Amino acid sequence: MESRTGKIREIARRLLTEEKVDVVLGYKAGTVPLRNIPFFARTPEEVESLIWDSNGRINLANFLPRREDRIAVAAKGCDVRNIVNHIIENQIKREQVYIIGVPCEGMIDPELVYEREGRLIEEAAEADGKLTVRGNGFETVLDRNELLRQNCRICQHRNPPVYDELVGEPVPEEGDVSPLEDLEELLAKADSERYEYFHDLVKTCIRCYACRDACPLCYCHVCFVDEHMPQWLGKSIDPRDVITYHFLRAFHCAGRCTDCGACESACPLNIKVRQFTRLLEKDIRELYGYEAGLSLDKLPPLTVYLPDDREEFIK
Amino acid sequence: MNNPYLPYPVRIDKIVVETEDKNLRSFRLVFLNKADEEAFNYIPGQFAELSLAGYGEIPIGIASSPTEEGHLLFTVNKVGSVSTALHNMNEGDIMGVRGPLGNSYPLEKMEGKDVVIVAGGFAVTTLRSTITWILDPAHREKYGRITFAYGVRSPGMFLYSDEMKAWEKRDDIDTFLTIDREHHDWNGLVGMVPAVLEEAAPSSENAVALVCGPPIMIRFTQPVLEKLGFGDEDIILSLENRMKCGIGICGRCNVGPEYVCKDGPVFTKAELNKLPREY
Amino acid sequence: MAEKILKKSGLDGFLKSLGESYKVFGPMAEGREIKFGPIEGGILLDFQNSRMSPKDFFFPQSERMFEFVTGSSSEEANILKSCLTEPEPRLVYGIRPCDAKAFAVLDKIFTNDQYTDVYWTTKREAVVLVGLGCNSPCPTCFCTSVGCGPFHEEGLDVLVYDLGENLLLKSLTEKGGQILEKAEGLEEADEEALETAAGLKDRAESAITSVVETDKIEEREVMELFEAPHWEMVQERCLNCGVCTFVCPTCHCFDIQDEVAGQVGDRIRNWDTCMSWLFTVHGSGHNPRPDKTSRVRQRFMHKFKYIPMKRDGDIGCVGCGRCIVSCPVNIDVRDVVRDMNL
Amino acid sequence: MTNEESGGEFKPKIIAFLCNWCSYGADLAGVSRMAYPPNIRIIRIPCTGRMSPKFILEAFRRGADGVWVSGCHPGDCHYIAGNYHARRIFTLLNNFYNYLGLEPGRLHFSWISSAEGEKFARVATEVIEAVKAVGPSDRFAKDRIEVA
Repeated sequence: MESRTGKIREIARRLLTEEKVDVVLGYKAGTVPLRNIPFFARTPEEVESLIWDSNGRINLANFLPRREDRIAVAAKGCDVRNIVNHIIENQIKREQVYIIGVPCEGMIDPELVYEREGRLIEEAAEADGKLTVRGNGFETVLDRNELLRQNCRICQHRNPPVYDELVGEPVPEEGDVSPLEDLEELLAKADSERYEYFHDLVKTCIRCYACRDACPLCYCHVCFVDEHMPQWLGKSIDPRDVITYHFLRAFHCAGRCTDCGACESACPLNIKVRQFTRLLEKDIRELYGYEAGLSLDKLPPLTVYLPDDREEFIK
Repeated sequence: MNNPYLPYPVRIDKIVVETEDKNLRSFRLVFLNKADEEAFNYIPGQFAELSLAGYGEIPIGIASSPTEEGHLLFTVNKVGSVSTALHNMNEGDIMGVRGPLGNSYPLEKMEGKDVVIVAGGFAVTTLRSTITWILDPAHREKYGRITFAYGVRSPGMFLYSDEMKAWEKRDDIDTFLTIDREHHDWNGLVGMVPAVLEEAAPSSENAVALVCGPPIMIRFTQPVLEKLGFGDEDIILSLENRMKCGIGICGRCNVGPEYVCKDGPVFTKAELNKLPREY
Repeated sequence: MAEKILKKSGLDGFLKSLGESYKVFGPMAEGREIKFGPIEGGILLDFQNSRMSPKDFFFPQSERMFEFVTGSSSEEANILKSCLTEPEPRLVYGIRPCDAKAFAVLDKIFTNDQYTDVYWTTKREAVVLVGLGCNSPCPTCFCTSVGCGPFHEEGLDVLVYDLGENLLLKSLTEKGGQILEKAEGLEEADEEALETAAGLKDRAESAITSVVETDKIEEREVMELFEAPHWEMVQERCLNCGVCTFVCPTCHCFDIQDEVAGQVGDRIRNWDTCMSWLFTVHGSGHNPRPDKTSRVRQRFMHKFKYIPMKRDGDIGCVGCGRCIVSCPVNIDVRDVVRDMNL
Repeated sequence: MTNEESGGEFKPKIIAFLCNWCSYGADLAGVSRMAYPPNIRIIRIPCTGRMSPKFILEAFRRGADGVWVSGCHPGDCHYIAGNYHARRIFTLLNNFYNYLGLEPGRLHFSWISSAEGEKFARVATEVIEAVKAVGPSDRFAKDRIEVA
């Protein structure tokens, strides 16, 4: 981690000094434990604030659409996949963005840390795969690999698929994880149980739309939730409107989602909103053999078709 | 306890299609309950929330004058979902009115002064209210010269055209009606409101100017008023912003610390100079 | 003002006896969340701040304001009927002083010189708030900087000091006094208990190490603050997600929506957020707050400049730190205020 | 009160989104005197490629017991490829609805050209029977708002 920080700074400094880019986007240490800040470094002095640790949960690709400047991004595997998405979807030009690819070993889920400790953590420090957390009168050392977000645990693209420069050596990909882990069990249930499951899943939703706003895919000028003629859904916390929102949000991401987990990490109520998008991506993989953002040359599955696509459900 | 969100029920008494593009309609509303009518005490410059059950509310300036008893008049442009629904209503239908809301034109402070009234497009509504109020025999002598400049795109776009014609003929108000471009149906003034105003050159001595119109007109009218010698204290503008509650609570219409719905919509230019341009 | 001692072991009984006159609510664990719910099982005696503020007691996220029937079938069609009901008397135990102060701030907002928001006030007036002082504040707390504190009394009827074995109950209003008077099993607090309580308060206050200053914000003109360059830095990473506004105990902006199902319709008010593009957009498409900068600025200006200007200098923030904890990109209100006060 | 509770026969509400260039014209049931039950309300669309998942969701939200989308056979699209694109969206949507717990039998898709009046009548009957078998819909329907 420390060495990655050093290398990112070195690259950032060089890019800014040589005026290759106007700004370098990375992370800076946050003001609360286990959270860091998306940071835009514009001067060599500001570069000194850039860090790389296990708290880069916000997907930095989110900050790219509608930019005019030349930007370098210190991007982990999923961030790069979303940058690729943006390039394919014409949200940013390839030559406008300099990808500092960072092989990623997964990001920590603070909720897991809180679950373990059950008390307020006032400080956290990371070194050599260990996370030391301190609070009022206690100090615990935890194994960071046991604290990873679920999407990081099942991630199969830790290394950036596209980059201009790679920070350090690639990390080994997880070979034997099933991205469907828990989903198969869910899908084996009766439809009424699945219906209950998804309603329960979002019953604490407050419709803040942080999942949408943290998502790099959600860059529409006017989101369907804000449309009013016609208005597709009510604005209250009526469960039917809540599920409609999650349904359509996920569907808009179909074939584009990289399972970066930014939506879940941004949720103030820790709702597992990825359960919706994962199901769609499962189908996309199985039906169309596509995983988003792996190549600049492959078009997303919902923009193309094959004459003999499956259609056994169509009469 | 009085519920400030509860609209008074009213009946649509009369609907007039005002303009040739049919996008502006005037609605004459009559209260269902006499007590509500008595409670609805308004002053020109104020607005009300028009409430359509099932669609919502829209804040609209009151175009009638308190001197015209027995009804309220609102002229509504068809823009969003509520105004569209309103345009689809018929005479005799029931709807709601909540208000009066906001401050008003400073009619008392204006007493003893000349009044210059500058209007563009359909923003003339609350100014119609003001002029009607001032021209009322009970009030007319409290004010000096009245100059009224009103511009629209084309002759068919004037609101209240019968009244406008009547005002043109009166000698207690100097009326300048203008259209943007030459038109075969028009032999009056042609030109933008600021230019017409400059030409008319009303005196700024002991005078106030009420200005209401699209932002572009307001922008170009201000230098003309300045040139004529109007101070920022004497230029009075009416703002509009998206609103919901109308009573200074819901938080969306504020311009700096001032709520357009409650502290406004009428502000002097001097007041606005100190506020962000979030309108 | 009365100061009484209640044995901690007697708290359940005390609350149960209050249950005869009030529906009693208290802090409870619901998974990872802390929620104020009707007391049935055990309540939490010690807890950190809840993730969501308890403002929904008086200002539910979605609230039915009116109902109506549509069509032209009856005389009553399309005429709105208020859904305001006589609220049941409620008592909330364990409200934190910052949240109570937030209610006091909102009291001044939901009631202005001309209008009273009856949906807020009727519920608010029917509640007795028994607050629990904070012996160990969170690192994100900065209440002492914004006219509040871990044992702040504003907005509460009774303030409870957790002395360990015992609780010290201090009545702050007439309503609070009556409750302590009627309750059985309370003893008069002695000098020692009062001293311990004062010590707890001092210790808690000095444990709050985040300090922000707001004096210069007060002095400065609106436009000077509005045009300050630091907003650019804040907006750059802001997602405009509005989580801050949803968890905030003083954020109160709302939207009003009509919904119709068949022949029945409702006028609903929902929490809204100034971070949303839709919040201010005009029917014409013009938006007076068209970008992230203007929206994120609005939230801080509203709390730290506009509200104080309009409400006797009271800051519209109580320093609970919820937005700091929940912001996905760690926009720390303390840093923003420091920049405003530079 | 649902129809079932009232003792009457359940008459499902079915919304059919039919492509203007084929299935809409195939509805010759009246002309050719073929009978199918009158439970289907037709919405004409310019192409199945225009179908948004929002439309289908909206139909269910407004209380449709079933939804049927029908367009031109692959290869016959008036706009060359609208139905090819639609097919992928329908595949995902059909599955996704299923995953989220919509009962099987409520959502139907078909390709029917304007010459296939008979197929139209047959599929219409199939759809109605399938929806009838599932019963009145309540899972995604929104009636009066549920709030405080």
